[in-house]
Amino acid sequence: MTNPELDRLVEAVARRLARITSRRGFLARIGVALVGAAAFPLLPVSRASAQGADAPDDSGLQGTAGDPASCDYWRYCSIDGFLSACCGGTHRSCPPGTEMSRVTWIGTCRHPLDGKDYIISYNDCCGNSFCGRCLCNRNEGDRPVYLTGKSNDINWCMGTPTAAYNSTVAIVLGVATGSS
Amino acid sequence: MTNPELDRLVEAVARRLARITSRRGFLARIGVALVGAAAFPLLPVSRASAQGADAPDDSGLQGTAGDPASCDYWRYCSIDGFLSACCGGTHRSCPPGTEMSRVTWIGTCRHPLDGKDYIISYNDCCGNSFCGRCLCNRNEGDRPVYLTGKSNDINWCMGTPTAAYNSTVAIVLGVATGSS
Amino acid sequence: MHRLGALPRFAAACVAVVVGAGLAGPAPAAEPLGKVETLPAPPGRHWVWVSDVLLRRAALVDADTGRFLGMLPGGPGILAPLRSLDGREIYQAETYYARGTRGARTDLVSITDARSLQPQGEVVIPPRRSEHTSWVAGSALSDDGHFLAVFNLNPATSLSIVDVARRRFVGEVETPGCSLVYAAGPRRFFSLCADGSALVVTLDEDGSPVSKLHTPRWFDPRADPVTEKAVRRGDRWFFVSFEGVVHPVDVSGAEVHFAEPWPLLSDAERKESWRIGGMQPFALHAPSGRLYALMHRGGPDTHKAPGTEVFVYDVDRRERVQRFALRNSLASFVLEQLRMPTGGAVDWLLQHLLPAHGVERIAVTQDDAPVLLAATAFPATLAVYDARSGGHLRDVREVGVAVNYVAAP
Amino acid sequence: MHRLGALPRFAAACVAVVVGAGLAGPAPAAEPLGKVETLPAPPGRHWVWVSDVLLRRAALVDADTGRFLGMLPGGPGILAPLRSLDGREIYQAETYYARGTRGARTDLVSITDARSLQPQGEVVIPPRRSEHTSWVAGSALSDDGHFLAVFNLNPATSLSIVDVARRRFVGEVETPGCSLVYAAGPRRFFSLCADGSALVVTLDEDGSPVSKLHTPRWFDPRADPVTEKAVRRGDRWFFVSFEGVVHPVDVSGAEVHFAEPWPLLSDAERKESWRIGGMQPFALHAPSGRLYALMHRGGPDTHKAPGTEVFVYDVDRRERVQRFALRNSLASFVLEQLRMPTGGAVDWLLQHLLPAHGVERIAVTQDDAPVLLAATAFPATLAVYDARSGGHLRDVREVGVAVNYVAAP
Repeated sequence: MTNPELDRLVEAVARRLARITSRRGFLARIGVALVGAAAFPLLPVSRASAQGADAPDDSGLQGTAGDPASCDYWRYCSIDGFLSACCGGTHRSCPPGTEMSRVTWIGTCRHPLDGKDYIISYNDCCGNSFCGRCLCNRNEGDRPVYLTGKSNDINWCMGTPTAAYNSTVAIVLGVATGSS
Repeated sequence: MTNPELDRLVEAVARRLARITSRRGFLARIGVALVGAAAFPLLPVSRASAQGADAPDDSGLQGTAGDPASCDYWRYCSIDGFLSACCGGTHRSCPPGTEMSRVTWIGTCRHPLDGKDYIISYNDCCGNSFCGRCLCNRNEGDRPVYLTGKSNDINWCMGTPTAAYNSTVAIVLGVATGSS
Repeated sequence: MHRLGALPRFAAACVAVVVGAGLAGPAPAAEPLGKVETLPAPPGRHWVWVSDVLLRRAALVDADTGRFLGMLPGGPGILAPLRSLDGREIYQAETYYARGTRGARTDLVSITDARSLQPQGEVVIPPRRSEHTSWVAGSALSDDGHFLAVFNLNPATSLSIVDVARRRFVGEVETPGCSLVYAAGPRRFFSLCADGSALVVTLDEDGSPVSKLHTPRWFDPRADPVTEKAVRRGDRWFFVSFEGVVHPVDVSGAEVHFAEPWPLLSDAERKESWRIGGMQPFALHAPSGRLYALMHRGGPDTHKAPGTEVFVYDVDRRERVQRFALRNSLASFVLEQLRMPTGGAVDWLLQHLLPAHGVERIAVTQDDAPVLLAATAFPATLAVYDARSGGHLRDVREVGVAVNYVAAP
Repeated sequence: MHRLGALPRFAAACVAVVVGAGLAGPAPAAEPLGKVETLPAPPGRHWVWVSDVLLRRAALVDADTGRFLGMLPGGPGILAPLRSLDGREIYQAETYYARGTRGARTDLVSITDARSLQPQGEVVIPPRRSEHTSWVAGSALSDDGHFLAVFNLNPATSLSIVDVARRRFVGEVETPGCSLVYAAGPRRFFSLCADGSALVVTLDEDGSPVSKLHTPRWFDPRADPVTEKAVRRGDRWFFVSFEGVVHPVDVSGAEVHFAEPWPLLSDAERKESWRIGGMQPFALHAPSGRLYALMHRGGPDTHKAPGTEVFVYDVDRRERVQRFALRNSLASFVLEQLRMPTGGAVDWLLQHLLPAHGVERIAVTQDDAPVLLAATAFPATLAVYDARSGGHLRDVREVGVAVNYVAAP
């Protein structure tokens, strides 16, 4: 291969094809969308105490770790779905025309600056239509469907008037004391 | 570009990408499927006389012009849709689980061997689901929607219990005398 | 009631989650749960609809930022949202089957709140609305904003009239031999007829037809038919023929008037085989009278081929004032996958190496700093251009799967 | 009745068409109009279901020719057809909303004639069936063929029991803490429980539960959970853990029995980080007792990664008897677009140049000359291998858009 640009293009197209074949790719999105899944590994939050705890200040965060429209955003450590922030909502509110699910799973993410572990509620935004943007899939701790609360294969749009999945938010419930 | 194989691959992938962007590509298929269209240019069949005329013998045809699963098949000169022959049906019967539309448009195709012009009825197979295979689009003579019978933009699955489009057949009605 | 009935299950769910997490009870949230966004009013000047036939939704996109503002869901077929005159509601004709592709078919006009994008109501209409690939002129809102007309093809042609203010189906107006629907006055529509005339339907205050009149033939449907993909400037519609001749239709008066046709293409350009093409090949910026036309080089029967350039015309002076090339949308798509900026070496390489892939649909905003939207179905792309300079501003990422319609209301 | 109501419109249509064509009347056909195919019986041994989540249908494909035989439509979510014991009917759980993604939700079990693929009836069930990406074990047919069980998750877990012979919904059986459903006898099912046990539900002749018994814990859900993607050979189910340990479950007796677990991977293979992975990673050929397992090299949490090789085991001897590499499905897809044959220079180049893309789903037919199906969602590919030699036989062209399930009934 003696043409770097060409190599790069081939690799590019190949990567593009590979990407859409990956779990992060579009049809993965559809798959995800169809199951409206969110990955919520069971974490030691038994000593959680959220009373009075506020969400941390992200203003000091550098780069994508502070960007709610990026999969690298610190709150998304256990998410699997489209980012509401890319779909007309924010990282803690659902897009217009959807409804936030009440059934959810809870993860714990460490804030890059204050080093505390925060209890994150990943709620799906339900109804309307697939968002299809900004699929974010951090799949650690995924377990089989019969370990319901740990399975990102499951559509968590339950109890809402429709189980159609749109996107997912990441809401700070409080601080997980002692879990660090 | 000094690497022929690589060039070929690039061209290949590019063509592949180009293809799926063309009207013959997948999403064109979806588009077609959604409109269940069939291209039926208005042809001079006013002197049509089908009495006693049988479908011609294809046994002598060479290559794809004699293959009902190929877009090159002689009967498909004015078709736009998925070939029923690729979907569980044949060039003159619909796939299982569908229903043949009664509303249709009529084209005239010349048989490669006997040189006669045959009146072809392009009926859509309706219901079930998109076939999505063997899109065949020969777009000559397409006209705007208000020239209804000449427009391949229109979903011809009408009058059937469902307007969902599956595929299209090409049935010989008879010989178009004098139209050659 | 589904919602209410579900509440006990929420409780069960919380318990399940809590038990699973070993909590004694859900922690009170530092941030509120259940918040859903609403859109600001009035709508932004560069908010555009981008409909997707596979995702079955029309996305509301801010062309200035490329961000999604929300989505309007729909069923299979044409998804072409129409905004009420006061901007508070969105109307859309939709089709559903009780069992996906089988069972009872329901056609309806949905009414959606423009700020919450939550359904406000629906009006059921006869289950025969037309499906056609351009998605243009399938429905229209009367200029007084009271009546929505939906084109039916079955294959008998008619219009379903909906009183959107009173949320009721008024009735069906037969339009034998005439198709599609264009608004043409406070309570007036017209359809295009196979004989080259138009059928003008006028409604009374209740939405019932008071007159159905054929205009004289104003184009030759055999020699050079006009495409149905027309654009409007105030009281004037502009239809363009396959051969690129503009046919202005004036709907200001009691009678529809047809102004002098004029050509888009010079003999020299015809010799170069320039031709109009696309599924939404025209856009018009009313304030400036600029008509944008998708052009490509091709022979007869290429009237749907994607455009590689945009020719810009002044419809008052009836002459071309500008032309600019469009980016290769396929290259733009690959570039997006590369997460690379436009203008770089790889961009240049892609633009030149990949087969030229034109644009199928354009639309233009109506403000003083208009942007031109250029869309392709697949790969699904939406490019934003400065409508005055023709300069490329941005590509909207992850715009969808199969963009079948773009509108700049 | 819709059909009858439509007849006058057919007439109108014919007239319209005829007038349009300038005919005095439609010419009598040299070939019959309206013919629709039916499938031969019994079903071919290599007929397989390939479900597509975007096209919302399960295609019936002849793996020997790559030809489509027909399609079974469905709504959003899991499309996993089940064939009746006599092969005459097909059952499938489906979900629909009255308005696409909103309105009244209807879950049902559809009954389809296996030869005409025309709907024969439906049984409405509670609107809570589970959606999960693997589409495995979401529903099961009892071994006597009388009862279909559909797994509900909402998030309370239960089974909806349908008497498919009498076309009626029997009732809902709660399965607290236990999920999914596997057939385990004439009128017996079991579900997997979060504590590592199974819940065995036995029905009476009317389909009502006569017993709901928890088995002892037979695996450790914390240390090494079994995947829910199990395969069956007669009275024996084979579950495989994340770490590749086989847990046989014997359902022949009055009580479910758990045989000795055995490992799929040697220490050497573990050192090479070989691991099971995929959405349907296992297939079992009952007559020969061959277990096919999708394998890849990867770390923890890669239990869903596509497989690059198939390891073949003899479940009686509990040892691997074969292993073979799978073709790069991405390369196969590009090759299809090139319309080029396998085995050529370009094929070789693609296979080696494009990033290795494994297989997500496998299935094997149950005849004496079995074929192994290997599918990927996107690009949508279906490869057919000789299940005995591992040799690649063919790729099925244009198999779909997003293949989310493959079954060889």
